[in-house]
Amino acid sequence: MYSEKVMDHFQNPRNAGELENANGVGTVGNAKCGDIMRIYFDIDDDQIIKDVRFKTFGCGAAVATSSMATELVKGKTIYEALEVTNKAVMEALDGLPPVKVHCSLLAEEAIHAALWDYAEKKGIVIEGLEKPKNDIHEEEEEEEY
Amino acid sequence: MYSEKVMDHFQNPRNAGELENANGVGTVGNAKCGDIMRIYFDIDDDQIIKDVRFKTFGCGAAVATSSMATELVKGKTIYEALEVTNKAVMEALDGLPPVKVHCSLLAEEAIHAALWDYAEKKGIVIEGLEKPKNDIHEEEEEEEY
Amino acid sequence: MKKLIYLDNAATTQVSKEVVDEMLPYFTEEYGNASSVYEFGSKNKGAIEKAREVIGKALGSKANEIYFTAGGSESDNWAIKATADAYKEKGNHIITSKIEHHAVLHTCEYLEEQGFEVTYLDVDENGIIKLEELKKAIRPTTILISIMFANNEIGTIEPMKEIGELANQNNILFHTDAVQAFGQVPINVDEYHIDMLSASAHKLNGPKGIGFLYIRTGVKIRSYVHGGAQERKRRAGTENVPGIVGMSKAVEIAVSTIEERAKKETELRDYLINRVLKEVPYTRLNGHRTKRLPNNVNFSFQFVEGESLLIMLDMEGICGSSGSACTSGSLDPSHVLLAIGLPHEIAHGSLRLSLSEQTSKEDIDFVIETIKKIVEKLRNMSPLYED
Amino acid sequence: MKKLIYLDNAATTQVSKEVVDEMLPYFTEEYGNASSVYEFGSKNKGAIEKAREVIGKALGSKANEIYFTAGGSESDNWAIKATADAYKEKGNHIITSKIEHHAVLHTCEYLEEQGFEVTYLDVDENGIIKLEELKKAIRPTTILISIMFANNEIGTIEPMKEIGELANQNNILFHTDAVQAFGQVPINVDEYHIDMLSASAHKLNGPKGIGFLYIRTGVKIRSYVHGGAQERKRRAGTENVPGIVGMSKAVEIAVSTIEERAKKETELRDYLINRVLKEVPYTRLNGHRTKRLPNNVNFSFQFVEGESLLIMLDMEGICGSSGSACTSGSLDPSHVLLAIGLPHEIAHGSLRLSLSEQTSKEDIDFVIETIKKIVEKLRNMSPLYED
Ligand SMILES: Cc1ncc(COP(=O)(O)O)c(C=O)c1O
Ligand SMILES: Cc1ncc(COP(=O)(O)O)c(C=O)c1O
Ligand code: FES
Ligand code: FES
Repeated sequence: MYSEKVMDHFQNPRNAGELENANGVGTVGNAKCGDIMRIYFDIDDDQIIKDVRFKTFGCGAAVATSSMATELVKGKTIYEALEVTNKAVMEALDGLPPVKVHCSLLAEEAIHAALWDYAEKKGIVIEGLEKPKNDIHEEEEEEEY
Repeated sequence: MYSEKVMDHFQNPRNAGELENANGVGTVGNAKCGDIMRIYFDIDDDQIIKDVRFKTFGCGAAVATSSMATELVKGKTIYEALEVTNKAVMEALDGLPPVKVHCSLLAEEAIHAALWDYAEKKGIVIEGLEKPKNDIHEEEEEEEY
Repeated sequence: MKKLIYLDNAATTQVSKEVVDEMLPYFTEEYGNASSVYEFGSKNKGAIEKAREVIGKALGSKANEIYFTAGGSESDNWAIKATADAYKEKGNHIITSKIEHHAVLHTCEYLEEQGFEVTYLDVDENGIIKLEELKKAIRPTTILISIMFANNEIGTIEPMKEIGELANQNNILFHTDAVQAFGQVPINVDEYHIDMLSASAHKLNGPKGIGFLYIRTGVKIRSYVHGGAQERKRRAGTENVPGIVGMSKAVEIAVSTIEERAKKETELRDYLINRVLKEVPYTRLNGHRTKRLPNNVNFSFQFVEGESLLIMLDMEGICGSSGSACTSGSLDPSHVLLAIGLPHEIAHGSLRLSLSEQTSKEDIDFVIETIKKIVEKLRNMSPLYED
Repeated sequence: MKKLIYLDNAATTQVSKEVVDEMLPYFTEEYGNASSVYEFGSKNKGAIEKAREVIGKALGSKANEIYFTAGGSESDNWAIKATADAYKEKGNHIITSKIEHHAVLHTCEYLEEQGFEVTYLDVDENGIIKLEELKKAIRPTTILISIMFANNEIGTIEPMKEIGELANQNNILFHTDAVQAFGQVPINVDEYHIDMLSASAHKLNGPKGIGFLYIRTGVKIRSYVHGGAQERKRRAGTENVPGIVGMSKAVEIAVSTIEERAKKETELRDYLINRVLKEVPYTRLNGHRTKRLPNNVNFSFQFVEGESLLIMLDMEGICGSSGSACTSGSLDPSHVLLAIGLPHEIAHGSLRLSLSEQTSKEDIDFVIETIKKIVEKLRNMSPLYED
């Protein structure tokens, strides 16, 4: 059901693990599916994401989007990272099955949460960044029969 | 679904046809299945059934029971003929499927009807013979779901 | 052994070898659960989706409007009961015809018990429903019109286009039991404004126990078999993958050969009809002379009873049926033949012969000669027939 | 290619070769209509009746108490909805459990909408229903108790005898969904006072799309699929003869091998359970330790998510499932695991491995080693797991 790219990132996740010296950490979860994602950023003084790690308790798509999302933000400025949407992550993975779209939202939100944490710690405001929700739960349309 | 004997009597019906010189003719029908049976008797002065014929518009079982019934009464006295029940006919045919039991009743009643006709024509009374019904319709139990 | 001349293809058909070949791997090799995560189930999932596409294409519908069922009866039950349930707020009136298959009729009778009102439309002497009556029957509370595409006993093809347009204009759902028609005559659900369509694989050289219901997107029908999330949550049950694959292949073959088959069968059909009507007196053709399925022939031989006729034909190796397949064994004369106005005793002497692609002219010649002999023999034994 | 280790036999099984061989002639040779008059249909009719006898014998029931359906889901829907309909004068209350298959649960929910009242019994931490609660739940209006014989996810076998006796004493019909148990554990319908029993062929190396409902003589259940007069007028639809014949053969084999299979599978099952519990920390066995199906194993690995686990196992050629087959693809954690008291995130990390006769010790050893590796890998990636 998953694309080859998804399977690749799932099997060989990039940037999995923790960052000891992280200065931005964000954790988000989806209460409905019970999955949780945490992202660690090491952001330098030029506001460039020098290093990134993730930990994910979640489905194949969650792991793959975590992996891809970290790849996409690595080496970027925090403002560029802000632009990395779940759509971008999905596209980079050659798509996800419809029931798995919400998993990619976790990745987007985890990035935001980590950036928020960084901003708080630094006492700065990142333009365009809203306080991330703790629980990502996109309303899915479920037909009832 | 039919026994070999039934099939034999169906394929090679004994005594099928009409009797020109019949002195007892009986016709009965079953309104539900729409089938009709007619029996012709040539009964001699000793009240012995010298000859017998039948005509049947009906299913395989109806044809076979007609044939077997005529065989069973041929050469018998009218009182012996009166004893030929549908059970006897069925047994002689090695049985009938449950839905086909009513067909054998047609044969029994056709015999009775022909005897009644004979008795009327002769102005006699045959002890134990009741006026046959025109429409043989045994109530079958039909389960409803 | 006698040659078998199988002329009961309206009841069920031989599964074609290509179909069996397609099915086989799915029994012993590709048996994994189609709704699973593992790779080993994905070939099954793919096969199911391909089948949906093949069938959708055959009907001019989208693939995801095809829902697999266990056959025509389930499809009919589902379409009618679950629509009634879903639309009961809108109304409680259903229109159908007197000549529907029992899968429709008994379902409607069941709904009557549950408080629904059902109009059973009359048909003319050829078995065609009366459009004027249909028009008059429509009420503000009518939620469903269910009229079969072609009748299983007498082969008459109903005016689908007109019915569909009427339904459409009045905003009423239109279901058709196309169990007999699908694969025999071209069907386009949009052309006929069909909202739901029932079909069964074993009528077109596919396996028994598998069928489908086409449900137009937007129709709010409920589930009928509740349970697992298969068929987009609309029909529960582990997918019958071999059955689905077999049906798909059967549909593929049927669609690609539909014209030549129809041509061949129509010719033979008409040859059989013409000769029997000419050569056997007191004989009547049931059903419309031309608006009929290419493979359907239905005669009534006066003074002759159906079962006897069938058994005698069987003794010559000819398989036919009297009344519909499922009611043989029942004593009642066919409701279809009564609906077209036949008296009981004539309805009783009916014979349905349904041809297949395999039927040859030699077969038909033999059938005609045999019918002539048997009908004469039975008539000579019949108290109704005085020559 | 990697060796395939198929451990999803609770979802569906490989059709055995003997079963396919029995079925084959009925596709292309003996295809005549079983409900017909002609001789050519009679072999089919005979095959169907023989199947009914084989299955009746397996259950200690009469042959004519077996009714063929399209599978377990239909059987469950039929048993519950049509009993409710037939006995609604007597009462409107149904008792079932929280761990039933969705074919039972969603059907009960449907009936709730229609005005019936349903009690969903709790189960203990092993998934066994609480008999005291059952006793208390019984009302004068209770018409049906439907409790599964064995659970499809965690394999727990319910106290059938006690439930049956309670039902019997209180004059309440007892239906059991034995889709998982039939063919795996001996069942006698009289011993357990079972009035209705659902089963599905594809769970015991038979074909998909065929099953049966046992209905005790005297039970006034109505039809569910209305239509033709098949199955003594109780279930319409052209008989799926190949399916029926295949199921019959599968049952025959299952019954004759039931003991040795149970012995072999139980041993392997326990070996798998014991080693994994010992060698993988933070692991829990779901379901009763001994009152469980011989082939069912269900673990929860804390800090690990089920789908990821499944995919990684799949990459090693191991087919398992997480939650029930039909709900994979759904996001909700299994209702069964929640009912036995697991918190959401642990329910999420569950793995069901269901063995077959073919499973070898080597397979299991490989599975254990693979699980150890994968669970560690996933835990290292998990934000919930801090070593
Ligand atoms: C306990 C139980 N009941 C019912 C079913 C449904 O059976 P089927 O998928 O054959 O309809 C299953 C399996 O899916 C099951 O495990
Ligand atoms: C017109 C029609 N509808 C429904 C059915 C029922 O189909 P099935 O027997 O496959 O359930 C049949 C055939 O039996 C039919 O001819
Ligand atoms: S299902 Fe929850 S993250 Fe994918
Ligand atoms: S069915 Fe009427 S006589 Fe046999």
